[in-house]
Amino acid sequence: MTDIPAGLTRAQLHELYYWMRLTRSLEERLVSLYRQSKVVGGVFRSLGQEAGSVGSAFALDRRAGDILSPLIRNLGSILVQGATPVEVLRQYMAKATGPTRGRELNIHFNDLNRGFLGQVSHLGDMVPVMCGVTMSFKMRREPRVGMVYVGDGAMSTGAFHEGINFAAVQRLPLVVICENNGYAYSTPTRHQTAVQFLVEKAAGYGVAGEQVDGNDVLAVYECTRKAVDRARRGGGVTMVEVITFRRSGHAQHDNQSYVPKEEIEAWEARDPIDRYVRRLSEHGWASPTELMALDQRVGAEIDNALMLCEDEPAPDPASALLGVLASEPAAPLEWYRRL
Amino acid sequence: MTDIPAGLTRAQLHELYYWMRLTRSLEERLVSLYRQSKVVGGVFRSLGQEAGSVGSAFALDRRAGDILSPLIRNLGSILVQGATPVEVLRQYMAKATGPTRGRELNIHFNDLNRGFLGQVSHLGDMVPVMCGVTMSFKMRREPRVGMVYVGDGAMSTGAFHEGINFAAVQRLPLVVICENNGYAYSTPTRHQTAVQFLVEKAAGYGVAGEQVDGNDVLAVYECTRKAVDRARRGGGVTMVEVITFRRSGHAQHDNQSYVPKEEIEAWEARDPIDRYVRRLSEHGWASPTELMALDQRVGAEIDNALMLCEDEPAPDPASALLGVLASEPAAPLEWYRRL
Amino acid sequence: MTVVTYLDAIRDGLREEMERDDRVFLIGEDIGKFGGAFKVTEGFQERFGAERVIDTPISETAIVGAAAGAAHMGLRPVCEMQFIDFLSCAYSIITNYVATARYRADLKTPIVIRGPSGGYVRGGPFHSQNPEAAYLHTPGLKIVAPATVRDAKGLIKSAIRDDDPVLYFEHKYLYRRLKQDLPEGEEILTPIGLARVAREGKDLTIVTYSAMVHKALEAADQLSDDGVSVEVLDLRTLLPIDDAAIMASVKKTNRVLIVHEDTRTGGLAGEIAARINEQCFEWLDAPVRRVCAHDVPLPFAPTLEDFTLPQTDDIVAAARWMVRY
Amino acid sequence: MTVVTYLDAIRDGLREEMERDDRVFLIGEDIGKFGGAFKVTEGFQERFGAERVIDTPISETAIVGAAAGAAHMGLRPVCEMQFIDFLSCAYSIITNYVATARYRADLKTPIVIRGPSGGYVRGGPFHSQNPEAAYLHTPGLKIVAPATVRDAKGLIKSAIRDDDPVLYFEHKYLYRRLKQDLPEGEEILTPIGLARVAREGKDLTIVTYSAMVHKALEAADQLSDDGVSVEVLDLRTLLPIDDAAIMASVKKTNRVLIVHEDTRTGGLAGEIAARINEQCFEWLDAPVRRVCAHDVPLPFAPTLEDFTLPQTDDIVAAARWMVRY
Ligand SMILES: Cc1ncc(C[n+]2csc(CCOP(=O)(O)OP(=O)(O)O)c2C)c(N)n1
Ligand SMILES: Cc1ncc(C[n+]2csc(CCOP(=O)(O)OP(=O)(O)O)c2C)c(N)n1
Ligand SMILES: [Mg+2]
Ligand SMILES: [Mg+2]
Repeated sequence: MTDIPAGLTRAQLHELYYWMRLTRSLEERLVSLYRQSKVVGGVFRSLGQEAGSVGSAFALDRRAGDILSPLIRNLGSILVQGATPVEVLRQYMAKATGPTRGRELNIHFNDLNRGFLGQVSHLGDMVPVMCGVTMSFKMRREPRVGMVYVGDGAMSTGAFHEGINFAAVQRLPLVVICENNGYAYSTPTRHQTAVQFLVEKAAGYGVAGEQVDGNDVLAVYECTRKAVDRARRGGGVTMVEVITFRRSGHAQHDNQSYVPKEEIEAWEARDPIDRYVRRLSEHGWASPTELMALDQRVGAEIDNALMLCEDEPAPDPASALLGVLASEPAAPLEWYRRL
Repeated sequence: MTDIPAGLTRAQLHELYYWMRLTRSLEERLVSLYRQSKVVGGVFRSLGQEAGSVGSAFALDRRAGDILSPLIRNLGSILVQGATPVEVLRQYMAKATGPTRGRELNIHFNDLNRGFLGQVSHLGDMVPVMCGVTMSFKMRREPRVGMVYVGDGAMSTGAFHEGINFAAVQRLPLVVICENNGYAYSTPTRHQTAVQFLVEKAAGYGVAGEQVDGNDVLAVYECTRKAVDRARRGGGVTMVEVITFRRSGHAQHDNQSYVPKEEIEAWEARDPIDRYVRRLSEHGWASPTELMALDQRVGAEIDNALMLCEDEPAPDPASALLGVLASEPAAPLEWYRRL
Repeated sequence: MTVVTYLDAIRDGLREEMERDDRVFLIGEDIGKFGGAFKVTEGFQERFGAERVIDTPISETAIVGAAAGAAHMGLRPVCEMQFIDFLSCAYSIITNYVATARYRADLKTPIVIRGPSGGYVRGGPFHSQNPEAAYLHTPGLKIVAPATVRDAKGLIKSAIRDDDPVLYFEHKYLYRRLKQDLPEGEEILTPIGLARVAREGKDLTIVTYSAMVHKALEAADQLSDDGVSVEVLDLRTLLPIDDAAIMASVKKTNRVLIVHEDTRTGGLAGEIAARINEQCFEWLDAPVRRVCAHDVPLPFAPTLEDFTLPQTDDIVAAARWMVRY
Repeated sequence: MTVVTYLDAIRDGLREEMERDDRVFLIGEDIGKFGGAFKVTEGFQERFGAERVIDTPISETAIVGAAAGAAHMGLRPVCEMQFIDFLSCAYSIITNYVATARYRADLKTPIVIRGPSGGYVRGGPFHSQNPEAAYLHTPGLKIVAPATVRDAKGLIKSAIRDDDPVLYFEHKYLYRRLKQDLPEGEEILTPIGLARVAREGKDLTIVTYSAMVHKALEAADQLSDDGVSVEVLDLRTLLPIDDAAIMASVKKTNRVLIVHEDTRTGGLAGEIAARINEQCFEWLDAPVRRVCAHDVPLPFAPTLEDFTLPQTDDIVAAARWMVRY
């Protein structure tokens, strides 16, 4: 049995496996709920990208109060930060009991205490917002780090540019995870930017840049961990390019006919979970029984979560009026509903 | 008499001098009109930056139909493109006869036939707009080039980012002149970006980058000319960083107390016109009499322009209603004016 | 005659104009090979080439700015917003640059910006917006919002031919649900600036537009059963507002209900109510009232969305109140 | 008592709140060493340090987004727009992120965004804007616009203490022209949401705000000479609108003129007119009318600007028409 890299313990290696497996299985369950039309709206997969989400989030220190802001494909990241399967199921099924009480979709929810700040749909906006979050760390001399995810597509937005430039000038403790998964909806990365690799953009902002194999969870962890430590030390912003591939479509409705079959197959062969399992076994870091136990735990947790919430009620219609302003209990009920 | 660089003729060398002198003298005249409060609004100087504007614009081919979009300090650029002193005076004095009939300020005016497209105040917006202008060149297979000016400050805007990235992906025939004049209003460049030089941003967009001494008009011409030729050849976007200094304040009202005296003095010693005069004389490219003749021509042209327009009327008030929409002759006169 | 959907009509209108006028081109995200998120431009890139059907990075400001620049040079760009909710990312360049270009600088800027708007589709707060109110306030823009298959085609064609910048808000709920027979080969051009009487009536006028026209017509049917005769005015163009058509109907029915899907405060209905009050004060037998969405961001859950947005029953109840007044 | 200008009052309000509450910080362009384009924050960076008076790159979206993130963490940011015209560059993040944060995600976002708005200063189309109408339509925001020195101070202090995002639109024409004695040491807190009767009257109510309050008062003086008694209501808060105060005055005078500097179509006056019509229809002896700027981008030349913007004589003429009606 060879040494474990990146200063991780055996337990932590198992944890990484657990988070990736939980991410994939939970998404698979969401797809079947979607097919039974129990999900409201679409389902967005991170199939093949689980290592990028899990490995990067795992590099944060939750006890220190680090905070991340995910994108649609970072379910794994918020799970690592403490979001629970039942919360995710409730969001997708728009339950009254969900973290946003049915007001927002999928993983658009947050808990700053656990350390995740859900995004809005408008791509790029979370980069400036995470500037503010990390600015508060800096002002209060707290050794906390922020992390924000952007895709190859989101990096084309003005909001991304203004945010990362501001963070660079202020030397904020922010790690920017750039997920290069080959496509933005149907748009290949070469139509999104004239550079070959997203990491080439780092120098233009005067920030550190790293690139990593996004389908190797240990490599992602190790690389991101360096960036997190740099940020915590006051070393400022790092842009981490995670090279991976979006193996499922943009969302379940999208058969991604625009993606060459071979490309998908080539990346199937590099599946991050399969690779990690092989590595764990080869090095004797996890036994088949240990892995099976983890798989069972994942399955059980999802079953229980679904059992808990599947029949929960939809939000009370009139609750739609609550909480627009802090200073007013509710928005006025329209006159025509009072007739 | 030594060889003339950059394949220029003696006449062209004199032209370059003429444009720089015209720019400076016209601005000086504007300042005195401002002091007599004959100018409406502020006066923005390009003192010490004339070489950047004139040298870069001179690299365009007006016969080919090249078009540039200036910023507030690029009076020299639009003069080279054919804007006339009387138009500029009329704009600053808000005359009915001005190119915008008193609707817009200073050099916010345009003539696409002569090849300049005036900007709006919102920094960055002209980069996307010039993408469209140059896209039309490309679609029509016209060998025309576009040029857009941005300052060290304007490069922080989302509009700049979206525009140059789009131009890079489309390989548009666009030259982006980045004027690094040390300040954006009171903000030094180091508070605007974490890179030392603006040209470092070029690689992040996958475009060519050049840097040039902005107070050497021949160097600016030569460097920009390369970029223009590249664009015309289909070689795509070039970012040209012009290193210069804003020696006058942001506008006449600004005494720029925030700028160290020594810095200003150091740059006075590098005045682009003085340097060019020395160079012309040393190499025998222009005789004192020739230069004096050019000075006199400039003075006379400005005197005549001012004589022509100084007493011209202000716009007819009701003309404010005209031309909001193509489909309607005029906006409706408010009812209270009909009482 | 062939049965076409609201979405087909937009597609056909775009295609006809691109065939008619080679200055017309399309620009937006994923509109090329993919044909757009809703497949409005499916097959266009094969048909017209990649230079007339341009895929862009995720950069709404660049899309609109580039369209404006190309329009200055004589081209006729049509921008697609993948969802109209992302139009907000181009708010500054639209209101400051595009809308003012003609006025301040005599620049021709004949661009069209179109995209899917509206709710009732479980899209949540950022895929259901009705953005008209944010642009209503900007001199120099035109805004259209088709309610019918015929106008979906007629307005996109007229918008492309119009010399002013036009925001074309199509309603995604109607895309495939609304079908109509359209005569083949007929050139359909809906005039911009003119409303349409969708139903004649004498007791009450409902002024509305886009998807709400259909709810208003449903309501009118129900009301006719209890003998209330409702006139439904489909604005079609939201800016400039067709005051003449509105006032003509007001003078006929003396009672007005304004209905829109957008939230109440600061919405289009307020402007129309003010104009009616100014121009038809003496003709009003009852206060002008509004049926709009509740003043909240549009929530995601079906129960919440259905509660927040106006429904046919709401229009019926409000109309009954109006005629009883 | 000391004589302070409208601008001093904003500065004093900011300073008092920064002294009172160390969670309050300022962020904007050139506000540090330089003290801002209009010197509102002059001396603040020396006094409070560079971490509480933060100079930013030219990035309005980053300014607002960073403020929102810091506010989520318990801080109280005040953003300065160098000119309010550049607020449009942050339109998307304000309306989509900031305004909805509490509703969709229970996020506390107590930020203030302030800056110089308004015309009559020869600023041209991009340094004279009145942006309130573009935000009026957004549930989750509050908007205030002080007309007096006292409220300039009282509203900035209340805005900073408010738990909702507040847009604070100060009028640059008033900065140094408007002076008033303010008692030293008095804690001035103008309640957000409440209008103010600036002048009592019985024949006609003028509903207005910001710089136009002063033109309305001038008009009221002139009108009193021919025996017309005008009540002037200074809204102070534009969102939420103080319906109670408006309707109380309408029921008293039965005639309403709404005056704002902003252009007419889609402006705030339309919303108010609609509300009066809905809530006070029976009390109206004349149609509610509006005095607003002409529907054009604000031109630069003095002759054009003065023609485009409402003047005191216009209010007088309109008021005479109203009382004669
Ligand atoms: C400003 C903006 N424009 C358009 C969209 C529509 N949209 C949603 S996801 C997406 C593609 C995002 O691609 P990328 O950033 O690479 O993330 P990925 O889906 O690959 O994880 C687009 C265009 C949006 N959400 N925001
Ligand atoms: C989007 C936007 N924000 C703020 C301003 C206000 N403003 C006008 S000029 C200026 C400084 C510009 O600096 P730079 O781009 O370096 O050009 P320079 O004045 O140095 O030539 C600022 C902040 C603006 N015009 N546009
Ligand atoms: Mg991607
Ligand atoms: Mg500069």
